[in-house]
Parts: sequence; structure tokens; C-alpha cells
Amino acid sequence: MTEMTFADAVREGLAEEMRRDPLVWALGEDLSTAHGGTSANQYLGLIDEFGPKRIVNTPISENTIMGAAVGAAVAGTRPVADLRMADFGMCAVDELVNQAAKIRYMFGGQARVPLVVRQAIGMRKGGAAQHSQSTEAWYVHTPGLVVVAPGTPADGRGLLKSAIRADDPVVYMEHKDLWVSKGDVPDDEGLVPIGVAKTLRQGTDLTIVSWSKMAQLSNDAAEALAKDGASVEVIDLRTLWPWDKAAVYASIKKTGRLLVAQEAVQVGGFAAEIMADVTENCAGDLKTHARRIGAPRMPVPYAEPMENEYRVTTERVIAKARETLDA
Amino acid sequence: MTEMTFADAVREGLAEEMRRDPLVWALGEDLSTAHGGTSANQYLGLIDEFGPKRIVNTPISENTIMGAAVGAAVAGTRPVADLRMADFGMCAVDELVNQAAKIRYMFGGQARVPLVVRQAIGMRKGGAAQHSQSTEAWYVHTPGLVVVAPGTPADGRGLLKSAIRADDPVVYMEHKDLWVSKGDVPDDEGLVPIGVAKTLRQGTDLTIVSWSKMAQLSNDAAEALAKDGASVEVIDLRTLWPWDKAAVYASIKKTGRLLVAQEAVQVGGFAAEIMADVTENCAGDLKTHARRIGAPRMPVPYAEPMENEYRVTTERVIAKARETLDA
Amino acid sequence: MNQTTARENKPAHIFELYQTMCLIRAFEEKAEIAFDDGFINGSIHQYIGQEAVGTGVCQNLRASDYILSNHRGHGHSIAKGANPEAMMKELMGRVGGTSGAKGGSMHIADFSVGMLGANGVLADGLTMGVGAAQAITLKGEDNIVAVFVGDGTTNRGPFYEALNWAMVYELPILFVCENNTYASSTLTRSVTAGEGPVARAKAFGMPASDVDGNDIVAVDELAADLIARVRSGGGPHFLHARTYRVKGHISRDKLLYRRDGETSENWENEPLGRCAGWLAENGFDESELRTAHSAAYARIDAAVESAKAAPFPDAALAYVDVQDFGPPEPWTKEGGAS
Amino acid sequence: MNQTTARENKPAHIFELYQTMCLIRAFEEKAEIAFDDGFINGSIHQYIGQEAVGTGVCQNLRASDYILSNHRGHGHSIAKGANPEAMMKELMGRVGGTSGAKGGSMHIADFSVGMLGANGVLADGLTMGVGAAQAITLKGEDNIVAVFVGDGTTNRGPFYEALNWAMVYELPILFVCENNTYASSTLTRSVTAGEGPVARAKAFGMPASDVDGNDIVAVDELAADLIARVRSGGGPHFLHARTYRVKGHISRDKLLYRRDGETSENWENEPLGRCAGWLAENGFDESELRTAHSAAYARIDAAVESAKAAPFPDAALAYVDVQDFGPPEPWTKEGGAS
Ligand SMILES: Cc1ncc(C[n+]2csc(CCOP(=O)(O)OP(=O)(O)O)c2C)c(N)n1
Ligand SMILES: Cc1ncc(C[n+]2csc(CCOP(=O)(O)OP(=O)(O)O)c2C)c(N)n1
Ligand SMILES: [Mg+2]
Ligand SMILES: [Mg+2]
Repeated sequence: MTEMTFADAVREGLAEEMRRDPLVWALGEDLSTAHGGTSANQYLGLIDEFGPKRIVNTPISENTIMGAAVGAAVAGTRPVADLRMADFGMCAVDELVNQAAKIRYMFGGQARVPLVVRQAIGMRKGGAAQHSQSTEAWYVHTPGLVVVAPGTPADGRGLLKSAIRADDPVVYMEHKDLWVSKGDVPDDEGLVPIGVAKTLRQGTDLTIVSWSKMAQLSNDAAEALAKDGASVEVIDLRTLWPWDKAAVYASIKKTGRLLVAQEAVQVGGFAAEIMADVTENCAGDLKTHARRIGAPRMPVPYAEPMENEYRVTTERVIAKARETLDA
Repeated sequence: MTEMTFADAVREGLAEEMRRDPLVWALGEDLSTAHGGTSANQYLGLIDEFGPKRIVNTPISENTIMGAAVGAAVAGTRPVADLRMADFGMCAVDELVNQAAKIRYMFGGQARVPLVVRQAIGMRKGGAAQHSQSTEAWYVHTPGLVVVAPGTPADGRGLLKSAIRADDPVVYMEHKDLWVSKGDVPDDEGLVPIGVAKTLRQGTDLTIVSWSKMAQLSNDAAEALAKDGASVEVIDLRTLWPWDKAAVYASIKKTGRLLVAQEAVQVGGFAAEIMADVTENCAGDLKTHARRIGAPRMPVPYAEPMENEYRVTTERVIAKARETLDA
Repeated sequence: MNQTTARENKPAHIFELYQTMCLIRAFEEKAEIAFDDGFINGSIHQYIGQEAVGTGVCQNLRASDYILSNHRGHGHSIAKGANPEAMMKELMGRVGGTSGAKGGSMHIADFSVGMLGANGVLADGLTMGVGAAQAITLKGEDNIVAVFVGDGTTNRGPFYEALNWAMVYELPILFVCENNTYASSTLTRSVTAGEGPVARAKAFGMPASDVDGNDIVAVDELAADLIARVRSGGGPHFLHARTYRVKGHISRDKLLYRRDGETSENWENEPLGRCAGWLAENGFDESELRTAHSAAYARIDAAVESAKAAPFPDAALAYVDVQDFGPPEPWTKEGGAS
Repeated sequence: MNQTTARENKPAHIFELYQTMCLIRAFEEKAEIAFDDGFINGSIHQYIGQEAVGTGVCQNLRASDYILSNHRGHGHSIAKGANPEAMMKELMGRVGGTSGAKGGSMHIADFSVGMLGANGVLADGLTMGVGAAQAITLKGEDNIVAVFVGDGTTNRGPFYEALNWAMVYELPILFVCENNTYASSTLTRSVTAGEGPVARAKAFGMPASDVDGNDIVAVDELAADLIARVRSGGGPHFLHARTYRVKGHISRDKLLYRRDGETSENWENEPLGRCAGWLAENGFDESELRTAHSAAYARIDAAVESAKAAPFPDAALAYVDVQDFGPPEPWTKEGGAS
């Protein structure tokens, strides 16, 4: 195990995959210049090892970053396209949803589209309306796509590697606040399987299901609740499609209570899908109806008091968990 | 009342609003040539009455159709932008979600964005993967947007008119199969309020909530079930955001059973939101947990047997309704 | 494709291209009849009148070269070597269709001959095309990519991104703009500023050529030259082919937006007749041409019959080939799916 | 803006522009300090070194004219007449901010002076700009629109769509490309093919001019001329202003990607110094210039102090101004929201 930041861990993961397979390459804006030291440097130094044909600094052309990745994937390579933020990813929804997600199917299985598209999600202090969005729900709703949203450096690295090896197009959503977070990363290959959740904490009274940064907040909430004597199980889904239903169902069987916590806008978010699924499939095991927590349906405001009002905080998760426990 | 097709009714509605308010105008590809008689002709003849400054035939430039509508809206006019299909609407998600939906908020209320964007949804026989999608769930998940999906000619006209008069950006989703469908349209102004559902059929045993074309299928299902003695209430939401919670809650209070029926892919669809909401807010009134029906999570296939396998049919709604009734 | 023999005997080479063009024409005409008879769902965008462009370009490509097409892809596919019998099955949604009957007319693809797909969304073939070319350079192959784009589509932003991208990375790609005068029911020049696609391509530093797209001899010569240049590392090239969409945008289109006589005038200039004229002047007699023409129609007639006779695919195949991780759950008897 | 007096007395006019440029420079420098001191969240894109472009263009516009800006919008805003005090409050997220503290640095807007917004998504101002121009023509006004776009952003597709659109509808719009050499940490020319933005604009038939963007006298003269042409129905125009981003892409940027000496060389050419030089040659003495400079800094210092003293907005204001239909539900004590 080595302690490293999320950004370092995923960069290592990418480099390892690029060493393993010469058909793996990355493209995006400012990749070779590593954002000039202004961002998380997930590509820092890779240009020196892999050169400009495999660490491709692109023009500001989101449609083509995504479209070229699709074309290069069907033509036999494994591109990792970086759109920087899910907000800018909105400029390339067409290429992702109409092409990447559908090509294998609509051409009757003639092609695979083995690409990874990185679209960072989440609020970063002061990010405001256009640099803060979490759009995972859109892509879960899109047939053909795999969606992952790792919450730790080890999962970030391990899931990136699995995503690169997968023959499906994978939307890889890293939380901007996580880039600088630290954690232990295994020294071995450290693959994290797609579709397998991780139980962060065992418990018997309530299951909190979450992902990405919110999994950590949920864990913090569980710790706080433990002081009150509540035993809360916390599941970090890590993969949102296909999500680990078996793990969630099993946990609900044990605890009888479910809270789904997400950072994204609550209305129409991925938590709604889990709620709906569990309502249909775990009715007998639930002692009280499932609950969810997510952001109010409004854009992300800038000023701190409003931004904090917007946020799904640990305290709010605790309050909602209490409500679920008491019901 | 006059009987007309959906396409004729919405064209009349648009013309009426354009006569009423000189700041209302429309833009999109092939508007003045009315798709050369190949499509639903929702704009046929309007060019003669309103001229090329108000019925604007645009280049094939989806980003700009949407972006220009936003700019023109903040600059004091009321554009109706037609992106033809939600599938092509994916080329302009950025302008809709990052700009139209956020401008009022992120500029602190200095501006309003009174625009309507038409994005037809739904399967049309043989439409295949890229001309069939129903993406309403994405826009319900997007703060700042209003989403309507009328199911009859009268509602199509009345909601288009209300959408044009609204100061919010409205995503107007008409089902391609509905364009040729006929219905009675009131001879008066016929405004249909945003956010108000319509009960298509009263019932006491089960509530089916639906919208767009699926509301009609749900009604057909209810009729069939009536022959078996089941009394099914059918609610056509018409507006998806804000959806008429009061109407749905009241119906559930009466029937104690809920089925939500949608044409879109089930996973992560709008039905999940209704399920989640009702699970949280109507738990006491539900005799059995809420259920939903939607398409399998796969692209729309072309060949008829596969296409039919994909479809949410009346029969499938009936089966799911029976399951709910029997639970 | 027999390019070497062909070069030695130009009339014989042009005759081969004529045969391909006849096959495309026959395919489109028969497809329209099948459509009108209810055998084809959705809509079909026919290539009639534009055959010389796809034929002249694609027949100069290798099977290992890639093409990316658009909504009007039947001609490109046939010219690139896709099997018309399988294509007709695809249009009719039958077993044996090129895309397993999952795609239909707008999603014909045949990866075995480098035909990476028609496309229902305008301009997406362009961005995917530069990516495919990038893959070629990464793999160190000497293949190239040709992308077809309509005149109307040159007003979509991704077109310019792709031109710039191709130049920046010096990719082996040929952009083929088929200027058939119309974009659906809109006269393209009514919504297009400036001198048009050639000037626009040149503004990106891309060498660009213009050709009479209804003249197969000219298209063939120019395409052969440009493809050789692109293949030998000359970087991207833009080819603007002037042509005309003699039929409607889709088969049902009544062409109400055209002035009287416009269509018939343009029929005079359609490429098959012109090619036949050239062949007649270059040693072929009428009967040889008629035989070739009839052979194409006979082949397509048979393709139609065999497609009509082919079974529809099993409904259960709908669930296949979605994705490895988290494939769809089939409907259950109770009406559940996910 | 006093354009008529100014024209009669050119040095006095340029002196006014100098004052605006000083205000922008002071704003940016003080904002950086406030950022480093933790008073500003997110990130700020400074306009230092580019002041002459925004000033020369915007000060030739009327308040009723519109501008659409991008992520680097402080200078455009001040030049168009937005209140720097309110802007500083916006940056610090305080009551009285231009956007009610909801937007921050990247979402400055002041509709009362025609400043329709900075923007966090590249190129979107272009498509919105042509729409605003279309609204002007529909309303029959004689206002115009100016849109600012960075060099790097000219590689995004919507840029070309907007150029074409503006020409097709002959809209009253001036596109201002601020070529500051960089796009974030990338040298724009390394990812840009051909001769660049001017050639690209011309390919759409759009008249295009090039100017030394660090020379306020040149920018002012050209902008005045072009704006008059656009206003009098001359159709769109493209103005390419060569400049240099002397600071980092955002304030935290350490400029590690630049060669040694590059930044300092370019500092020699920055527009305030050059303008001061011109003014000195045209009758202004040092002390007048120093006074103007100090006045700007004093005003911004005061703006910073008053911003720091201003209260933060009430958390409850977060729920205001989302939408009329279906506004958000506030959090309840139980932690619910929707
Ligand atoms: C992004 C997108 N916008 C609109 C359409 C609808 N559409 C299909 S074909 C077409 C016209 C295309 O014109 P052109 O590029 O000239 O090609 P042609 O049909 O003439 O071959 C349009 C508008 C689409 N398929 N995709
Ligand atoms: C669509 C989109 N892509 C990427 C970004 C991230 N980004 C912000 S500024 C910038 C560079 C812009 O360069 P240029 O257009 O030259 O403007 P400058 O910053 O030099 O003023 C990038 C890539 C963004 N905000 N929006
Ligand atoms: Mg055309
Ligand atoms: Mg720049």
C-alpha cells in the first residue's frame, strides 16, 4: 500500500494501462501541459513517457474530443477522452449518447466502442452554476453506457483501469473535490471490478447507499450516528450502472431501512432510480419506506451562505438518517 | 370544438400567439419550407403570414438554433426553437442546460429566458436508435427548466400557448406518433395551464399516471381492465415539471394503488422520480408499493419483431396493472 | 476494385464503375418500391443522381481503408463493397441484414469492408472520422479514411472542428463534400454564407479540390490522385463534388418546394447517363451497357425477393449486443423490464 | 463615453480610455490580492494585458448596445459601464453584487448597461450573441451586439455556426477575437490549423480586420469605424485583436509552460504603458497620468473595502430566481429538499 492523492493514483493507473497496452491513449485539452499547474494534474509528466501521439493535447473542440474517441475506439484503439467537467461534457452529449452508446447495438454487434470518457462531477467551493454539476443520472438512463463514480484513490485507479479494459463505453466521473484527497493505494495491479459495491461500514439498523464524494459524507454521518447508538451500514456503489443490486438488497434484508444520499439535484436523480427499484424489489424487507437526500432543484449558487444552503451536508444526511431510523 | 390533428392544432396555437404578440417568433431547420411535405408540417404556411423574420429557416446548426433562442430571449423576444427531435436536441444540451436553464439564476434575476424549445420524443415505426428517444427525464432533472409533454391536440395547442407566454424556458416534447392523431380542439383561446394534470378516466382501484402518447395507451389499458371489473383512474400529467403532485396524491388516496407508465427507458426515467416521491409522500395511502413500467435499457432496434419486443404496449401496461391490482 | 488492370485500360475501369453505379441506382429504385409496398419502415434517403461521387471515391479505396457515411449511405456502402443483398435485408428488417436488422436504412454498416457506418445524426461521421484516422496513425497502418458530408451539414460546427483537427494532427483523411444543392427542403445556399465549402476548408489550410460530381471519369481521376496523396502522408484533403439530389430528401418527399422543371432539367445531367455516353464514345456498344444495367437490376430484384423471403429476426435478439456490463433485462410475463 | 467631445479632442478621448484601462488593471490586481487572501472563491480569469481591446470596443458602444462576454469578463464589464464596486461584491459573494452574489467572477452581468453576461462555457456567448442581434432586428432597434471570443475558443464548432448565421441573416454584430496567444496552458497556434481566425472569418464572406490589440489608439479608431458600419446596416464584422495574456490563465496559474523570459518580454508591450507613452507624447504630463492611475487604484481599493464590509447574502436567497413554475423546495428541518 502507498498513500497517494486521487489525482496521482488515477494518473498512475492510466500510465500503467498505457504501458500494458500500446493501443491505450488519452486526449483532451491541456493534457500535455497538465493544465499549467492550475488543475489537478492528472496527466502531469505523461507526455514525457508516452509522447504527443498518445497524450494528445487537443484544440478546444468538445464535439471532436468525444467524436474522435468514438471513431478511434471502433477503429481498434482504446481512447481515454477527458472532457474535464460534466458541465463541458454537455457540449458532447450527442457524440456520447447517439454514437458511443449505440454503435455496437445499431450495427448489430459488428463493433465495440471501448472508450473511457472522463467527466468530473461535483461542487468545488465557488464553482457556481456552470462548473459544479453532477449529471450521472443522465448517463445511467442511457442504454449502452457504463457509469462509474469512484470515491477513493484506490477505487479511482482500479476503476479507471477496469474501464480502460472494458469493451463498453464507460463514463468515468471523478469528483473535483476528491482529486486532492489521499488514501492507500495497493501496490499490485489493483483492478476494481465494474459493478461491485464496497461496504464502507457494517451496520444493522439502516443502510445508506451513496457514491463518489457523498459516500465519504455518508460514512461520516454513520460514525456520528454510531455515537448515538445507531448501527448504520454504508455502501459505496462505485459503479452506478450496472449498480450492485445484490449488495444493496442484502444490506436492506439485514437493516430493513434505506437512505440513498447523492450530491446531485434530488429531483430525477439516480437516487430516485434506486428508490424505485428497491420499492419494487425489497418491499418485504423494508421496515419503513426508503428515503433519499439530494440537492434542491436549483442551479448551484456562488456566495458561500447560499452555496452551503444548497449543499447536501453530513448534518443533513444525519438528520435524514435519523428520520429513517425513527420511522 | 373543432376536430383537428395534433400538428394542425399546435400550428394554430403558434399562429395565434404570433398574432397576439409580435415578439413571438420561430426558428428551426426547414420551417419555411415545412419539411417539404415530408414531416408533420407544424409550420406549413406560416411563412406566408409572418414572413422570414419570424418564421426563420435556419442552417443546420443545432448549437446556434438553441443558443440564438437563448440570446434572443434574454434580449426581449419570445423565440420558439424547433430542434425537430430530442435525438438531435442532444446536439444542443449545453445551450439549453448551461445557458437557458441557468441565466436567470446565475445573473441574480436580471434576466428572464422566455423561450420554448420543441424536441419531439417517442418511437415512430422503424425509427431505430437515433430517431426514437424520449429524454424527458434529463430535463426534469435540470433546475430552471419546465418540461411539458402533451398527449392530445387540445393539450398540444393549449400548452404550447402557455409555454410561449411563460417567462421560464420550456422544453416542449411532442410525440412523433401523435402529430397525425385527431382530437377536439376548443374554439376559444384554449390555454392549458402549466403544471396541471388531466384525469382521463375516474377510477377507484388503481391509479395509472402517464403522459404523452403513453397516456392514451394507459387509457386503453384501463378500458380493457374495466371489462374485468377493475376501476382504473388514469392521469395524464401533461406537465412533467412541475408535475401535478396534488392530483396524483389525491388519486392515490382514493385508489391506494399506483402504476406509472412511460415509453422511455425505465432505468433512470421520470417514472422513477414519481415512484420515489410517492414512496416518500404517500406511504400511508398505498395498499401496495408503487409500480412502474418502461422500456428495457437498450437502444431502439429497427426490425419489427425486435421493435415490438422493445415497446411498452397496452398489453404490457394491462399486465403490470393486473399485477398491481392483485398485490 | 482491380485498380491496376483498370488503370491500364481506362474504358474497362470506367465500365466497372458504371456497373457499381447501376447497382446503386437499382438498389435505390427497388428500395423505393419496397418502401411504398410497405416492406421497409422508417424512411429511406436515396442516393439517386449522386452515384458517381461515392463510386469514384470508394472504388479507389482499399477494403482496409475506412469510410464514414451519413444518412444517405446506401451508395457509399455498395461502392465500398458492402453486400447489397445483406443491405436489402437490413432495410426490410430481416435475418441476414448487414446490421442484424437492428439498424435499418440509416444504420447500414459493414465493418468487414471498412464501412464504419451510416449515421442518423448529421456531422457525427466527421468527428468519428478524424478519430478513426488517428487510430490508423497510432497503429502505424497505411490505411486512410474517407468521410462523406452533405452540403447542408457543412453548417454544423463539428464540421469545422474536424477540419481543424485533421490538419493539426496531419491525419490521413479525405473529406468528401457531396453538394447536392439541398438540405432536406432547404436550398443550402439560402442558409450558407460566403463562397461555400471549398473556401471554408482552405481557411483551415486544407488543400481543397472541386469536381463535377456527376462526371464519374473526373471524380475517379481526382479521387485516385487525392487518395494516393493522402495515403503517402500528404495530410488531409477536401474534395467538393457538385451534384444534385434528383429525388426527394426521403422517398416520400413530394418536392413541393422546387420550381417547375427543376428536377427534370437536372435529370438530364445525372451520372449514369453521362457515364454511358462516355463509355459509348470509348468503345462500348449499347448492348454491353444495357446488359450491365440489366444485370444490376436483376441482381437487386433477386436481392429484394430473397429479402422478402428471409425470416424476421427473433424478438429475443433485441436484447443482444447492448453492452457487456449491465445488459438489459428482458420483459417478464408480468410486464417487468429494466 | 462622451464620444462626440472625445472625437473633437483626441488626446482627451484617449485619456478617458486610459482611465478605464487603469480601472480594469486596478480591479484585476486587487482582485488577485483578495483572492489570495481568501476573499474570493472559485477562480478568477484576469484581463491584465488585454485592457485595450475591451476598452476600445466597449467604450465605442452605447449603453443600449449589447455585449456578450466569456470567462475573462471583468474588463469587458467595466468597459461597458458595469459598476466595479458591485462587481467586486459579486466576486466576494456579497450583498450588492452585480448578479446578487449568485454568479461570482465567471457570471458577472449587468443588463442595465447591456452587459448580457460573462460565461463559464466557451463559445456560448457567440450563439447567444447572434440571437440577441436577431432580437434587435425583430424589434427594429438600431442597437448592435459585440461578442468577445478567445483565440482558443475559435476551435469550437459553435464559433463557425455563429459566423455563418450572422452573415445569413445580415445581423448587426461585431465579433471580437482577443488573440492572447494562449488557451489555458496550450499555445493556441499549436492546435490551430491554417492562418487563423481572420482567414476563417473571411471564408464565411465576413469582412474582417486585424489590429494590434495592445494599442488603444488603433483599437479605438478601428472599433469606432466598424461599430458605425455595423450599426448602419453593414452587416457583421470580424475584428481580430492581437494581444498577450501576461498573467496566468487563472490567478493561481504558475505559468510553468512558458519559456524563460517570455512573460517579461511581453510585459514591455502591455497596453497601459503604451497608452501612457502616447498620452505623454500628446500633451499629457506625467503627473496627470499618475493621478489618473492612482485615482483608479484608490477607487478599487475602496471597492475592495466596501465589498469586504458588505454582508453575505441571506442563505434563503438561494431559493429565489430559479423559475416561476416549479421553484425549488427549501430544505426542511428533517433534511428534505426537492
Ligand atoms: C444533427 C441533425 N440535425 C438535423 C437532422 C435532420 N436531417 C436529416 S438529413 C437533413 C438534411 C441534410 O442535408 P445535407 O447535409 O445537404 O445532406 P443531403 O441530405 O443533401 O444528402 C436534415 C436536416 C439530423 N439527422 N441530424
Ligand atoms: C466548452 C468549454 N471547454 C473548456 C472549458 C475550460 N476552459 C476555460 S477557459 C479555457 C481556455 C480558453 O482559451 P481562449 O479562448 O484563448 O480564451 P482566454 O482564456 O485566452 O481568454 C478553457 C479550455 C470551458 N470553460 N468551456
Ligand atoms: Mg445536400
Ligand atoms: Mg486565449
